[in-house]
Amino acid sequence: MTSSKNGKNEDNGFLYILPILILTIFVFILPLVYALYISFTNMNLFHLFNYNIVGLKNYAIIFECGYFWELIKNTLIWTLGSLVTMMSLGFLLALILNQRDLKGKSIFYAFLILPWAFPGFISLLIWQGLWVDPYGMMNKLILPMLHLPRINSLISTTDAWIELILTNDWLSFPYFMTVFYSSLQSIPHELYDIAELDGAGTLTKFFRITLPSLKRTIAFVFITSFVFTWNNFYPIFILTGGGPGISTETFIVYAYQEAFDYSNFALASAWSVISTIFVIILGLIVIKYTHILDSFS
Amino acid sequence: KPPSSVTPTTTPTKPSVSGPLNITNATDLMKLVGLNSTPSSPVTITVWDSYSTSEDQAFNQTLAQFEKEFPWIHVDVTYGVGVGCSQFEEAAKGHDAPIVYRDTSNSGGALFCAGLLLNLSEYLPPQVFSLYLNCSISDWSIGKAVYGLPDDINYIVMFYNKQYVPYAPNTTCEMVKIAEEVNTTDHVWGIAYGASDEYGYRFAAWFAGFGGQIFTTQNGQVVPALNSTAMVDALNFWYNLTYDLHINYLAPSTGAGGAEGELFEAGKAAIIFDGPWDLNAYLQALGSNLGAAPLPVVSQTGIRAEPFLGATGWMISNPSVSGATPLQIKAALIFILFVTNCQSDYRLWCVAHDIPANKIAYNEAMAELKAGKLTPSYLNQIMEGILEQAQYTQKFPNIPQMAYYWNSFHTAASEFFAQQINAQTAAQTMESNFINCLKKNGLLSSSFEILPLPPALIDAILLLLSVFMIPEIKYKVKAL
Amino acid sequence: MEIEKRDFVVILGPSGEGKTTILRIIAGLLKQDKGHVYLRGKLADDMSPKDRNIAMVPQNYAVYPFMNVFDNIAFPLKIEHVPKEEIRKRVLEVAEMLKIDNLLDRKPSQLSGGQLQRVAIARALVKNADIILMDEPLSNLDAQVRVLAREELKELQQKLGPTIIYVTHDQAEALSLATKLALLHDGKIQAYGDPLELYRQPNNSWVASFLGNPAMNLIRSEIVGEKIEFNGQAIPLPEKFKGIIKSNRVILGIRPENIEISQDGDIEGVVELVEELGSFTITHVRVGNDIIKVVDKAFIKREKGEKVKLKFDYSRIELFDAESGVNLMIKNG
Amino acid sequence: MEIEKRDFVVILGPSGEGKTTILRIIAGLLKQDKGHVYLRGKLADDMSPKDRNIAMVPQNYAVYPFMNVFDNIAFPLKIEHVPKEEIRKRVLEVAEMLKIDNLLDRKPSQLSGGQLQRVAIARALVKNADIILMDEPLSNLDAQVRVLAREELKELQQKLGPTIIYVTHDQAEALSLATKLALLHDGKIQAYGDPLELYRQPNNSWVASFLGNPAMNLIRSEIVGEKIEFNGQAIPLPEKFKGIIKSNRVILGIRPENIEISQDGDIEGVVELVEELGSFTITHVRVGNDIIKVVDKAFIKREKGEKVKLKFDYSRIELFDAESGVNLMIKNG
Amino acid sequence: MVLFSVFPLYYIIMTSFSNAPNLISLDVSDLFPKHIYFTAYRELLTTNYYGGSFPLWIRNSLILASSTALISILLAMLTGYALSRLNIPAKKTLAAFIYIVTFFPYTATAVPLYLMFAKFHMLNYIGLIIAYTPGTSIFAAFLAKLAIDSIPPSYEEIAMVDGLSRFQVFLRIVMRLALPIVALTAILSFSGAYLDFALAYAFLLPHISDWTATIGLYYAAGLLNYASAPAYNLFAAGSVIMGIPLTALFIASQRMMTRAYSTLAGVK
Ligand SMILES: Nc1ncnc2c1ncn2[C@@H]1O[C@H](COP(=O)(O)OP(=O)(O)OP(=O)(O)O)[C@@H](O)[C@H]1O
Ligand SMILES: Nc1ncnc2c1ncn2[C@@H]1O[C@H](COP(=O)(O)OP(=O)(O)OP(=O)(O)O)[C@@H](O)[C@H]1O
Ligand SMILES: [Mg+2]
Ligand SMILES: [Mg+2]
Repeated sequence: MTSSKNGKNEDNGFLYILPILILTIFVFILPLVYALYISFTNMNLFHLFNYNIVGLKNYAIIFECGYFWELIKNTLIWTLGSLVTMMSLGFLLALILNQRDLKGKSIFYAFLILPWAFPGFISLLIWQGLWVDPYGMMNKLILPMLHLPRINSLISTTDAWIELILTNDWLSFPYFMTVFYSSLQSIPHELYDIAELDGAGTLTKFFRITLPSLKRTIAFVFITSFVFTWNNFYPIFILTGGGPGISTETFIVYAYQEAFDYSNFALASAWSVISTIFVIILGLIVIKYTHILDSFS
Repeated sequence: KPPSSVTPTTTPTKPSVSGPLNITNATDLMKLVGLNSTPSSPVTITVWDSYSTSEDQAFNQTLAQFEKEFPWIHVDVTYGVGVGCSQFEEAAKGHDAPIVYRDTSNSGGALFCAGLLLNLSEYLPPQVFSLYLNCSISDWSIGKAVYGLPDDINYIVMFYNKQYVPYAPNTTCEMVKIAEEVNTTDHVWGIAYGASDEYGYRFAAWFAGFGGQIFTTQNGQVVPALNSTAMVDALNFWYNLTYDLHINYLAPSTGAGGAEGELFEAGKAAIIFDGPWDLNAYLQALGSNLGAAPLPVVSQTGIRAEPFLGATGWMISNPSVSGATPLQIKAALIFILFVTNCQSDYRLWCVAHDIPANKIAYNEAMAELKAGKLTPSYLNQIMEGILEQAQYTQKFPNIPQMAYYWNSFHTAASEFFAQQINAQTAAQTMESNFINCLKKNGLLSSSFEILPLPPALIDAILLLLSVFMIPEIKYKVKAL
Repeated sequence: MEIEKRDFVVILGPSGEGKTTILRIIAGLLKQDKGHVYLRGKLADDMSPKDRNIAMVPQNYAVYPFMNVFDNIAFPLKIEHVPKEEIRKRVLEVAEMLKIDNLLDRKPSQLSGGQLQRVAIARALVKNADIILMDEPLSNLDAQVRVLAREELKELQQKLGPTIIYVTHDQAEALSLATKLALLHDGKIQAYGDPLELYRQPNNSWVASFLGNPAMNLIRSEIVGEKIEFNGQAIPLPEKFKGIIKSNRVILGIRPENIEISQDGDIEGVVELVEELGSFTITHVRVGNDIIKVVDKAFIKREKGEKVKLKFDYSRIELFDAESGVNLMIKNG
Repeated sequence: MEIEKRDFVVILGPSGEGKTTILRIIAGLLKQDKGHVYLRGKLADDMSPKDRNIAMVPQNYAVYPFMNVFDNIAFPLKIEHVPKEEIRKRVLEVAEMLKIDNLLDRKPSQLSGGQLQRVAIARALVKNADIILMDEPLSNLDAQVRVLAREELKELQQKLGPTIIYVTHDQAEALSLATKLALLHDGKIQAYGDPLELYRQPNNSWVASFLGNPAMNLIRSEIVGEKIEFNGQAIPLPEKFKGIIKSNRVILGIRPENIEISQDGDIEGVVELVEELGSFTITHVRVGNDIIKVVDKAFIKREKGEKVKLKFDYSRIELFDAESGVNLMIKNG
Repeated sequence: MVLFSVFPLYYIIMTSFSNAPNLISLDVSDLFPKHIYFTAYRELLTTNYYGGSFPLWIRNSLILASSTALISILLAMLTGYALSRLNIPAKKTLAAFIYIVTFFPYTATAVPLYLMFAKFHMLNYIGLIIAYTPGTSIFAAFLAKLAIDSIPPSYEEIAMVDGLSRFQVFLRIVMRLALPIVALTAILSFSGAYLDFALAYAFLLPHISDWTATIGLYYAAGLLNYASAPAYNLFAAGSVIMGIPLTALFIASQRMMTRAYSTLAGVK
């Protein structure tokens, strides 16, 4: 901080940041520009080399096909539903782990981060099996044990969402738990002492101290995870395939399908571009609203 | 749609062969592709192999033999290529496609129409194609063009557990009766068919059984024909079995690796529909209790449920995407002829129970079956059942339009089986989805017009791209 | 340890001795292992912190970084659901008193250490609690600012009159603020009482060595007849000790400011080091194996190695038991 | 500002005045805007830090937490690729000298502040650099420990004789350590010279107000004839100023220890606050609108409100220009 | 909750010790198998797949993932260091820019990326590493920036006075002091590269001996080709083997990880 303000370092800081800039341009920007270009053409399997510029036709198709708003809705359900639940879950666990008198903390923690440490591709298949109605252990064992109704994603959209979001929660909660646990530990306990003296109860302390203290953490993980979840399609792909109908299909799943099932690269690019614009807009709103990048000035 | 975009760099010189074709030895094979002597310098061909692990065992024996007989051809094999053509397309776009590629006729058809494959009938005498089962060659032809040499044929059949099913049902009525019986007496599922999970491959058989067909021709244009009573009936038939009679388990995942197969293997379902590729898994689980038979006749219509007959096969990329020299093309031709010859095909049958597409190999297999030579002996009856199905199959529509069938079907069917729409709506939705897809992809005349794009924007993008050196775009920049 | 109302009790002790711990026990944030806490005459062991009506200024101020100054000060009132109007009034009042009423909109990150400290104090005052605990509130400040802040604090306490329990490890602070001083060491309160009395007549040698800067000179000596002998030197045993002393081996304590370097001194030594601190000079004089420090207001240049004579102010001599360290005067008198 | 070899230069100034910045410029970690740095007689402006052969003890010690004490001390030598054997020898030597040879295997987290400081000093010494920069090395220590450490440091410098440039904002430290004192304020060196001289005769009013604890009393006054008048009081103009003074408006400066409360004083005031600090007492006396502080060694209990008379030691009075703050004696004499 | 997190993993392990290629078990009693078979492990570890083998692929993956981790660490820390300590024109804009760039979805960039890398003949390990690193690095750079902010600059300065250049200081001191972030970056980028399938498959397909463990496992277990029933027990065994180094890494750096994010909450 100090030295940067003095501003008279002998080294040029730009040199340090150059590698990442070059890589970023190479791996993100150029492909995206290319994708943007493709989205204005009719490149597909049949026009792999001889494609033409077709203007905004692909975008017109997207808006006219009628799926657009349905997919937006689904993507938001998927993203927000996953995020809210897994952040809450992670937070809750972090709070539990953060209790000063908890014994065997590190063992608990080790068990709890396992889902994160294990290859996700197999976990998803296992979850697919666990959800099979009525044979999978979720439906056979666990839900009945908790006196909850069974879940069948084949016959109910709600069930499908529950299945998807719960599975995604399982995959991601260790990450949030770690982040929140990490941040919780850095809150000085004096803040709580004072509040306790002033007569604050557990809830007051949580809402007035813990939450505001973690505001920046929450904002940071929220935005990165928001983007990640928005762009993450493997769980949907493997668990429901977007069904029933297209009721759990998201933007990205659809774009993926367009690109890899139909080989319509132009249309897929258009979908991706729209999706990207969406996340960037939402992202910018969050960034502006939470001032998350302020500490980088 | 003719392959307009890419034209072969060399005009093929098709050698004419008179008299009976003999391709059993190396010199004959070389003559067949117009080589009179062993080329002086060795040549390498790249091969993308999409066999499964067990099939690869047979393939590698064939490969070893090939390299012995053609020491001047080095084969650079890429294992583990998935079927479905996306990988190949990307490589082709990067002018990095393999010279030889193996995939389903479905994918092959699309690639051929896109101009990425050679028309083999321009390179090989017609006699060559008669070496293969007619059904398999027609699966690999569009019009007069043959775009690949098949190495197996496949379709689904009915597998059943003899413990519960006394005889193979010949009609749907019998099937339902047996299933009800199984349900009440043995308390296991009569049938496990996850109609909502599938993308229409297996359903096509029932659709045909109810009298439907996927495409019709209108004004010379191929158009979908899913919105028909046949579709409504077929959907309702399975709905009835599932939700009214409760004899079908609507499995969320299909095949031996899915819930369907799991139930069948565990003896909790009596009948399933699956292809011979999963045979090993079922044999392992059920042994002599396993039975196989053709799909039944649909009692309502008296028509047999006819599954798609598909064939996988070997194709050769257009040199413009693989960069192959004429000599490499010749070597590639020799290679695909070799790996689909009777010996190689028979080997696949022996090792992986692939149904041969090569006539001689097929006949050999049939003869073996008739003589009951397979071990264990119950396998004879099973294979017989499987092969019998071959008579009752429908040609796979390997036209480009077909690519858009699967998701259109799936979306509507899954909604239907989730009881969210009725059969009529499902059939309508399927069709309209299908038509929309075709329109979006330019395979049906559509209302989408080219919308203008601000020229400044294009200029800006192109300028950016030209900096980053994709030559074809550079070329476009000049053209503008 | 009893604390009178309106007292300004300072707890002084080296780092890590449990000063913060004591405050937290008083506040009810920690349960003590043994002993009891009485507040306003009532046993408070089982009272929850919020029922104790205590305010606290913790070591690092614990000003909530995510609230502005106003909200920070208003926080205790908000928790008590005091009406908005009243909160506003009381916060403004306190803020004016502490001269931070122009900072109310700022975030803590925009405040200096001194301002932060005032916010923390304002937050403690606004509750109108009659007991305020302060944990090294000035330790993060500059030496210069610290002195000013110390004075302000003193005035404030005199004006408002709460009981303050104040933790520090800075002596000057302790002596200047305390009306009662508690010295903490080895987990025990070594001394408790009027600060100047403790300074003048430390009740044991640890207190003597701890209190005062420079600290009291402590010299192992022996009582031989009517003399105190150390390092081959001898001084007469002051009158007040006569008849009291039972043991032979004692520790002689004398404050550096009670020694003079003067020709008519009776102890000989050699100057070892001279520290000139402006308003006074500390001269380290070697006497045998002991170093005796002398504080001198005068500016007399002395060189290292110079031979000098020391004159003790006998009336200010303290004697401690060589084993237990207890002040012999207090023990026996 | 010139620094002699073997000098112990202390730079004193309030927080945020650029003390650390100066050290960093000397070390070559920052480029100065203007002015030049000469090291050992040579212009060093373009030398990189490692070529300057300087050692440094930064503000927070910067002892690497991930190395043990030995590795920390050995670090500068390892960078210079000194042979292992030699490293071992030199580290042990320095560690013994600083009495931390028994800590060599410990991690910094297991050390106390005082020990950490020694490690940081050892690391600076091991390089055998003849210039050592120290940035408030004692500021994190307990008051008690600080005094001890200060003394050790002084002895060490006398023994080894490097040139030390030492930054602090603690006056007592500055006065006790420095052979040369530099006072920093407003981005300028306000004074540079012998610490006691600066103390006795500050060259401007800022220096006067900064140096000394409690600081010099500064009173706006007027010269009327042969008298200095302030707040309705008047004292005779000391002999030494006669003939020098041109301006009327001056600031009168007198150190608290040069005032006595005594019956025969000629200035009348009212006691406002009494701070008893053990070895001395600070009495704040209100004289008109000014508060005059008096330091007293004696223990005379005084009450707030008591009327007292002050007696100035006229020989110790300094006068500063009311506008520029410059010491009139120095300016003109 | 612990049960919830461990149960599916128990399932995987049980599947890997089964000799049937099934994934779902139909009865609760299946959860406690009567026999434990090592067939899947034996097959996976001993089979030679025409020039590739699972141990070889694991080795490839470890090399790939470790290199990715190393470079990601370097990049992340360099960037974080620059953002924190050095003077860069338009720093905030630049930071926001590289941050937003990571929002781009894989579907948008996959095909162009492949084509570009094909163009530059970089469909190999180097290309993969280049493609993997920026995402994690950018994310980690932001945490690194905050972490470095909270490290007093005197640690670096003293080392510079002692004779290190700024870059050496960065390598030897800053990286060491920001160890939690280094560990976190290592873990995130390591597991990202180690578990990736899509990009690795596109880049490394041609030569079986170059494959990574994921490609190999998909192939060996028959998941690449729907013309055969997948051997889930093999797949499970493979993922257990793959999971071991990863889990070890996670548990070993547990303490680091729980510290890595603390700077985010840190009082500014
Ligand atoms: N009498 C005691 N009984 C039990 N634990 C004690 C006692 N004294 C000190 N401790 C322990 O010592 C540690 C340090 O105590 P504490 O923080 O109160 O010291 P402190 O005097 O406030 O130090 P500092 O001056 O550095 O703030 C605490 O962990 C505390 O548990
Ligand atoms: N003369 C000056 N020229 C340029 N910048 C200055 C000057 N003096 C101070 N500064 C700036 O003031 C800030 C504080 O300076 P520095 O850290 O050196 O203060 P300090 O005296 O060491 O304070 P502390 O006592 O708190 O350590 C730095 O950011 C520095 O850039
Ligand atoms: Mg404390
Ligand atoms: Mg400083």
